[in-house]
Amino acid sequence: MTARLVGDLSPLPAAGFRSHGLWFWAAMGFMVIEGAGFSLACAAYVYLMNGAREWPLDGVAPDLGWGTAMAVLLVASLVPNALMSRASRKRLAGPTQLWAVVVFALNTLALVVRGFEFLHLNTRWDANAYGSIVWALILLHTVHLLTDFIDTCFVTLLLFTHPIDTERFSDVDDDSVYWGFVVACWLPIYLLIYWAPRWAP
Amino acid sequence: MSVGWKRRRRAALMAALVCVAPAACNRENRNMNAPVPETAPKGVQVSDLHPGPSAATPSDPRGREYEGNATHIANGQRYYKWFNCSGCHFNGGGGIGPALMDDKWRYGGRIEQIYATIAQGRPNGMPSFADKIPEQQIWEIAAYVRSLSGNADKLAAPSRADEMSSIPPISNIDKAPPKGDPDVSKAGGG
Amino acid sequence: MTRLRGRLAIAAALGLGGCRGAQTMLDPAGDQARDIDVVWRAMLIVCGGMYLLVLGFLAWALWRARRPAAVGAPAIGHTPAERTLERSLSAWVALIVAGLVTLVTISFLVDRSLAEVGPQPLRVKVTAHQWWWRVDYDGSPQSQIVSTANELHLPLNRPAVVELQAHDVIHSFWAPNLAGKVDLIPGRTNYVAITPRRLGGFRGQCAEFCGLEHAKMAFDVTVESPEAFEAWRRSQLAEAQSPTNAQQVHGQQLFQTKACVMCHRIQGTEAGGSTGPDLTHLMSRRHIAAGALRNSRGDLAAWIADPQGVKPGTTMPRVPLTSDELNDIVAYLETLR
Amino acid sequence: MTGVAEAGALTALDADGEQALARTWATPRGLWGFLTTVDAKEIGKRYVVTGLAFLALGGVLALVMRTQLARPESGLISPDRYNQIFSMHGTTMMFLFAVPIMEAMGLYLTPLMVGSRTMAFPRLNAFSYWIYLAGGVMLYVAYLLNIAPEAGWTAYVPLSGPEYSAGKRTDIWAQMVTFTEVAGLAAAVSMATTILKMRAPGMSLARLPLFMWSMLTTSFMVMLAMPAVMLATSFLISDRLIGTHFYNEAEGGSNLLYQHLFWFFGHPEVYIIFLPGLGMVSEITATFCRRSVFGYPVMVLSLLSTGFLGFGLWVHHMFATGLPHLGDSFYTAASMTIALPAGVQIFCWIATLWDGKPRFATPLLFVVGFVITFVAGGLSGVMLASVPLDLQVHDTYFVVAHFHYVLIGGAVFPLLGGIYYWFPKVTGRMPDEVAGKWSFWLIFLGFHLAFFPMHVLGLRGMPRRVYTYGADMGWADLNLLSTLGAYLLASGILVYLLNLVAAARRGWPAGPNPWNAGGLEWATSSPPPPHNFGATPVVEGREPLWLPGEFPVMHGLDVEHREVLLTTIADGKPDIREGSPGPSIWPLLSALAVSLLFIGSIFDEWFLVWASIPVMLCLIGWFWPKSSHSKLVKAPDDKIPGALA
Repeated sequence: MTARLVGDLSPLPAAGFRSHGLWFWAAMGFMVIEGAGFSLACAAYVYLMNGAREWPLDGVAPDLGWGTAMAVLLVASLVPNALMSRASRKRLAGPTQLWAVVVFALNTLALVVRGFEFLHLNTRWDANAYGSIVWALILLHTVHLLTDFIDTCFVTLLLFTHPIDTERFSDVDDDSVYWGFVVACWLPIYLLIYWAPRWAP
Repeated sequence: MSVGWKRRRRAALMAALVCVAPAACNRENRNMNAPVPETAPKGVQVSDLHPGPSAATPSDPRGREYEGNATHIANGQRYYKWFNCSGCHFNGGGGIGPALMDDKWRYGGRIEQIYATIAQGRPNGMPSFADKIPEQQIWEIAAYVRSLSGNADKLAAPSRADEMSSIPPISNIDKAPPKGDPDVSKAGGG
Repeated sequence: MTRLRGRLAIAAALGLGGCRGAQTMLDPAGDQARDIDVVWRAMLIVCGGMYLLVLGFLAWALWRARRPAAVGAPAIGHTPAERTLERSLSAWVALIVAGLVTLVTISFLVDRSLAEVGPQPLRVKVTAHQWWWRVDYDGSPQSQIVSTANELHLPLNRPAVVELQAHDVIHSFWAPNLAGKVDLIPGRTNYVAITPRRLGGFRGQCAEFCGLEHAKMAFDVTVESPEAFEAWRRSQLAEAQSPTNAQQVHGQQLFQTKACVMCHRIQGTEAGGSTGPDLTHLMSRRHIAAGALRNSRGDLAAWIADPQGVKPGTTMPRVPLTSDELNDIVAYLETLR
Repeated sequence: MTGVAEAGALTALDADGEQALARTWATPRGLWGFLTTVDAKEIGKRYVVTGLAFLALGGVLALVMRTQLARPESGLISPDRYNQIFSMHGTTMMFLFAVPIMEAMGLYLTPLMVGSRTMAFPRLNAFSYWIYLAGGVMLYVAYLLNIAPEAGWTAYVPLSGPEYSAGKRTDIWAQMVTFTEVAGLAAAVSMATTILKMRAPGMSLARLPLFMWSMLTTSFMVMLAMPAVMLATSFLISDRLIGTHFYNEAEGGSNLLYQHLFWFFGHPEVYIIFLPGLGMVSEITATFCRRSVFGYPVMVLSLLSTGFLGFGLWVHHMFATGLPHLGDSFYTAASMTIALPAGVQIFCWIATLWDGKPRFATPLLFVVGFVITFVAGGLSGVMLASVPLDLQVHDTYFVVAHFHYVLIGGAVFPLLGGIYYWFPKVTGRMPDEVAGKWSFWLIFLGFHLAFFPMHVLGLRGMPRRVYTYGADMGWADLNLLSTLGAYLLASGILVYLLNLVAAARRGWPAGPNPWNAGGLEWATSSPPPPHNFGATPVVEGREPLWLPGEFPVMHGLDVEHREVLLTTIADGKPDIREGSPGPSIWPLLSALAVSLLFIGSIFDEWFLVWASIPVMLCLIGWFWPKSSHSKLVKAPDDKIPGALA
C-alpha cells in the first residue's frame, strides 16, 4: 500500500477557546474528579446525619453570619467572573486585565472570610463525627479555594508582565470556568453545613 | 548511567534504609513467639526519703522498648480498660485516683516507677496487682500510662480508642516531663 | 477438547456433589441452609447450562477453523453469515434475560422466606470478641441467664433467633450447615434465624477477617432433642460444684490468687471477671480456645501453660506457673462439669 | 534506539522531514533524558515493565501464602507475617499491578491507535508514572521495615482503626492508596482527552477502535470512582492520626460508612481492571480471525453499559452486614443485569471466531483461554449476586476463586495476549511462538489447577484470609492441589517473561505490520519513531489498513516545533494545531514534593501545611507559560474557534 496526499493542515489556527483547546479538558477532568469527591463527601455528611440521634451531635450549629457572607461573596463574584470571561474571549486586553484584578481581589476576600468561618464553626474536628465531617467538607472546599486563588493570581500577574496572546486569553477564560465550579461547589456545602442542622428534625 | 553513579546511589539508599530501620523496627515489631517470662524492674526508688546518699532509679532498658512499641501501648490501652483502671483514674484525667496526664508524679513518673506503683500498690486506695496481672501486661499498662502524658513515643501512641472521647488525642499531647522524679539531688516529692 | 474433559474429571474427582461434613453448605441440616441449597442447585443448573452453551459455541467455532484458511483480504463489512449471527445474538440475549429473570425470582423468593421466623423463637445473644464468642441464653429472672462461650445448644425443630453484637472489630457468625453468615458489627445489632432440622454436632467459624487469630475463632453448634436441651440448660444454670480433694482446693486457691480471677468468672466462687469466657461449666464444652484445641486434660494444660504457642497473639497472657501449680489448677478446672 | 522510519511505514514523510521531526520530538540522551522524558512511548514502556515487576513481587507473595496453606497447621510463617503477606499480595495486585498496567498499555497505544503524535498532557503522564513508582517503592520499603499493611487490601474499620491497628502499618497502606489513585487519575484525564480531542482526521466516534472505547470508558470510571477511595482512606488516616471520629460509632461515626465509600470505588475498580482487557480481546480477535469484530455497535453499547452499571451494584459486597434485605435484592437484580452486556460481548467474540478464519498464534490462544475462564468467573459472579447464596459463600474460598477467575481470566489473560500481540510494535522484534504456546498452556492449566479447587473449598466451608486450618476439616488435599497449581502458574508466567526478555534482544525483526492487522498503530515503523506519524493519517473506515486502495494522509503539521492536531469530538474534523510541551524536569520534582508531603504527613500532620509550599513552587514551575505557539509557527490569528470577536 502506498500513501496518497488528501489535504494540507497548515492553514489551521494554533489556539482555540474553551473546548477547542486542551487545557480546558484538563480543567474539565479535574472538575469531574473533584465533583465526584465533593458529592461523595456530601453523601457521607447526609449518611452520618441520618444515622445520628440529633444533629449536630453536641447541639451547637455554626453561626450563619460568615457562611452566608461567603455564599453572597462567591455568587456576587460570578458577575466580574463572567465579564472577565467575555472580555478574554473577545481578546480585549484592557477589560480582561481590569476584571481579572477584580476577580482576584474577590478571591482574596473570600479567603479572608473563610478564615473567619473557621472561627465560627463552633465545633472541633476531633469533638465527634459531626465536627469531623463539617471540617472535612470545609477543608475540601478551602483547598479548592486556595488552588484557584493561586491560579487566578498567577494568571492575573501574567496579564501584566507578559505580552498577551490568544493562549493567555484562553488561560484566563479557563480560569473563569474553574472559578465558576468552585462557586458551584460551595452552594450545596453551605446548605449542608449551615442549614441542615437547623432544618434537621 | 556510569557504574560509579549507580554504586553511589545504591550506597545512599542502603544508608537511608539502615538509619531508618532501627527506629521503625522497634516501634512495629510484634514478638509473636512465646515471650520470655518478664520480670519486674529492679532497684526502683519511689521516694527520696532514705538515709544517706543512694543512686537514682536505674533505667531498665525494657522500659524504652515498651514505651517505644506501638503494640505494647495498644495492649496497654486495652488492659487499662479491662482491669478497670478507668474505674478510679477515669480516662486519664483522674477522679477518685490521681490524674495520669499531668506532670505531677508523687511516686515517680518514669516507666519503672509506674510499674512499681502498679505492682506494689500505693496508700489511699491504689491496690497491688503484683500477682493479679502478669509482668508483661503491667509493663504494657505502664507504657500506656506514660503515653497519656505524652512521654511515650508519639508515633507509637494511638490517637484515640473506639469510645466516647473525653481526652484530646494522646498522639498529639505535647511532652510533659515528669516532675517529682525522686532523684537524689531534690528532697521531697513533686 | 482435552481441556474440557480434563476439567470435568477434576470436578468429579473432587466430589462436587453433596458430601458429609460438620462445616459445609453442601450438607444442609436447617431450614435456612436447605432453602439456600435450593438456590445453589438452581444456580448450578442455569449457570452450568449457560456455560456449556458458551463452551459448545466456542468449540464449534474452533472446529470450523480446521477448514482451509481462504487467502484474501480480511472481511470488513457485512459477511454472508452476518444475518444469521444477528438473529442468534438476539436469541442469545433473550436466553440470558430469561436465565437472569429466573435466578432473580428464585433468589428473591428464598430471600423472603429466610426473613420469616417461626413462632416463639428461642432467643440467644452472641457477642463476638477478638478471637472467641460469648454466648448468652435469655432467662426471665436475671438469675436464669446462661452464659457460656464458643458453643451453641439448639433444640431440634424449634426456631431460634441469634442476636449478634461485636465487642471490638467486625466478625461474621457462620454455621454453614444451618444458615447463611451475618456480620457482627460494633454499634449495630444484627439477627440470624436458625431452625435446626437434624440432630448432631456442627461447627461454625468467623468469616470476616478480624485480626491475628481470625483463623482460630470457631464455635460448636450442638442440636439436641428439646428434653436434652432443657437438661443441658438446667445444668448450666447450676453453680460450680465446690472442689473435693486437697489438690482441687489448692487449684481453686491458685485460680483466685493468680491472674485467672481478673478475667474469668466461675459462678458460686469469688471469680467474677467478665473480659474472658465464663468457665463455670468449662468441661461440658467439646472444644476450648474457640475451637483451637479439643477439651481434654492434656490440651487444657498445654493451653494454660503457653496460650501464645497455641494461638500467637491471643489476649490470654502467659501466667508463670510451676508444673505442680499447673497440675493443681487443671485438676480444679476438671471439676467444673 | 529511535531508528528513523524504515521503508514501508505508510505515514513516513520524505527522509529529511522524518529526520527533522525525529530531532524535534527526540528525548535527551542519558540520565537527564530518562528523568525528563515526556514521550508517551518511553513512559508507557517504563510503566508496563514496573507493573510486570510488581506482578512478579505479588506472585511471589502468593506462592508464600500457598506454601503456608499447602498443609494444615503448618508453622511456616507466623499469623502476623501471613496477615502482612496477604495484605501486601492484595494491595500489590490491585493497586500496583492491575490498574496501573492497564493504564500503561493505554498510555503507550492510545496515541498510535488514534493517529496522534503524542498524548494530550505529556508532562501529566510523566508525573503519573513518578507518583506511581514512589507509591510502590514506599510500600515495599515499608514491607522491609516491618511496617507493611496487615488489615487486608480492603482494611475494614474498626480493625484498621486507631484502637485495633497499632503503629504506622495501616497509615502506610492508606497513603499508598492515595499515591496510586493520584497516578491513576492523572493518566485517566490525559487518556480521555487524547481519545476525545486528538483523533486522526476522519476518525469519527463510530470508527474508534474498540480498545480505545474501553480505555475511554475506563478513564471516565477512574475519574468517578477513585475519589471515593481517596475520601475513605483520608478519613481513615485522619481518624488514626489526629483523632477525628468518622468511623467511631461511640461518637456518631459509622463503620459501614467506610465500607460504602470503599466499595463504591471497589466495584468500579474491578471493572476498571478488566474493561481494558475486553478491549484488547477485541483487537486480538479481529486481527487473528481476519475479520472485524462482529456487532461493533453492540460491543460499544456493552462497554458503556458495563461502565455505567458498575457504579450501581457495590452493595453486593455488603450483603452479610445486616442491611435490609429488600434493598439488597435491588442490588441482586443490578448485579445480575451486568451479566447481560458481558454475555453479549462473549457472543460477539465467538461469532467473530466462528465467521472468521482464526490463526492460532499465542495471542488468540490467550483469547480462547480468556473466554473459557472469564465466562466461568462471570457465572460464579451471578451466583454471588443472589443474596441468600452470597450469605453462604461470602468471604469464603468460593469468592477467592470467583475474583481470581474474573481478574486473572478477565484481565491478565488478555493482558498477556496483548503484550505478546503489540510486542513487535514496541520493540521491533517477534517473540518466539513455541515459547509463547508453552507459556500459555502452563499458565492456563496451572491457573485452573490452582483456582478451580478453591470453589469446592469455599463450598466446604473454608473462610478467606485464614493463616492455617485444622487437619480434621477435610481441606488439606484440595489446598495441596491448589498449591501445586499455583507453582505451575508461576512457572508459566516465568516462561512468558523470559520469552519476552530473550525476544527483546534476539527476536526476528518484525516489519511495521507483522500480523497484517488493521489498526492505525501498524501504519508506523516498529518501533515507532519519537513522533509516531510523520504525515497525519486520515481514517475512512474502522480497520484503516484493511481498506482497499492507497492510504490517505495529510501534510502541513510543523516539523521544527512540537505540534499536535486537535479534531472535533464527534466526527474528527481537523480543528486547531496546538503546541505540545517538550521534555521537562518539573513532573519529577512535583512528584518528589508530593511524595514528601504524603509520606511526611504520616509521621507529622504539619507536613500537610509546610510540604505544600514546595509542591506549589513545583506546580508554578510546571505551568510557567512558554512563548506563544501561534507566533512560533506563524499560524493565522484571525479566525480563532470559540472566540467572540
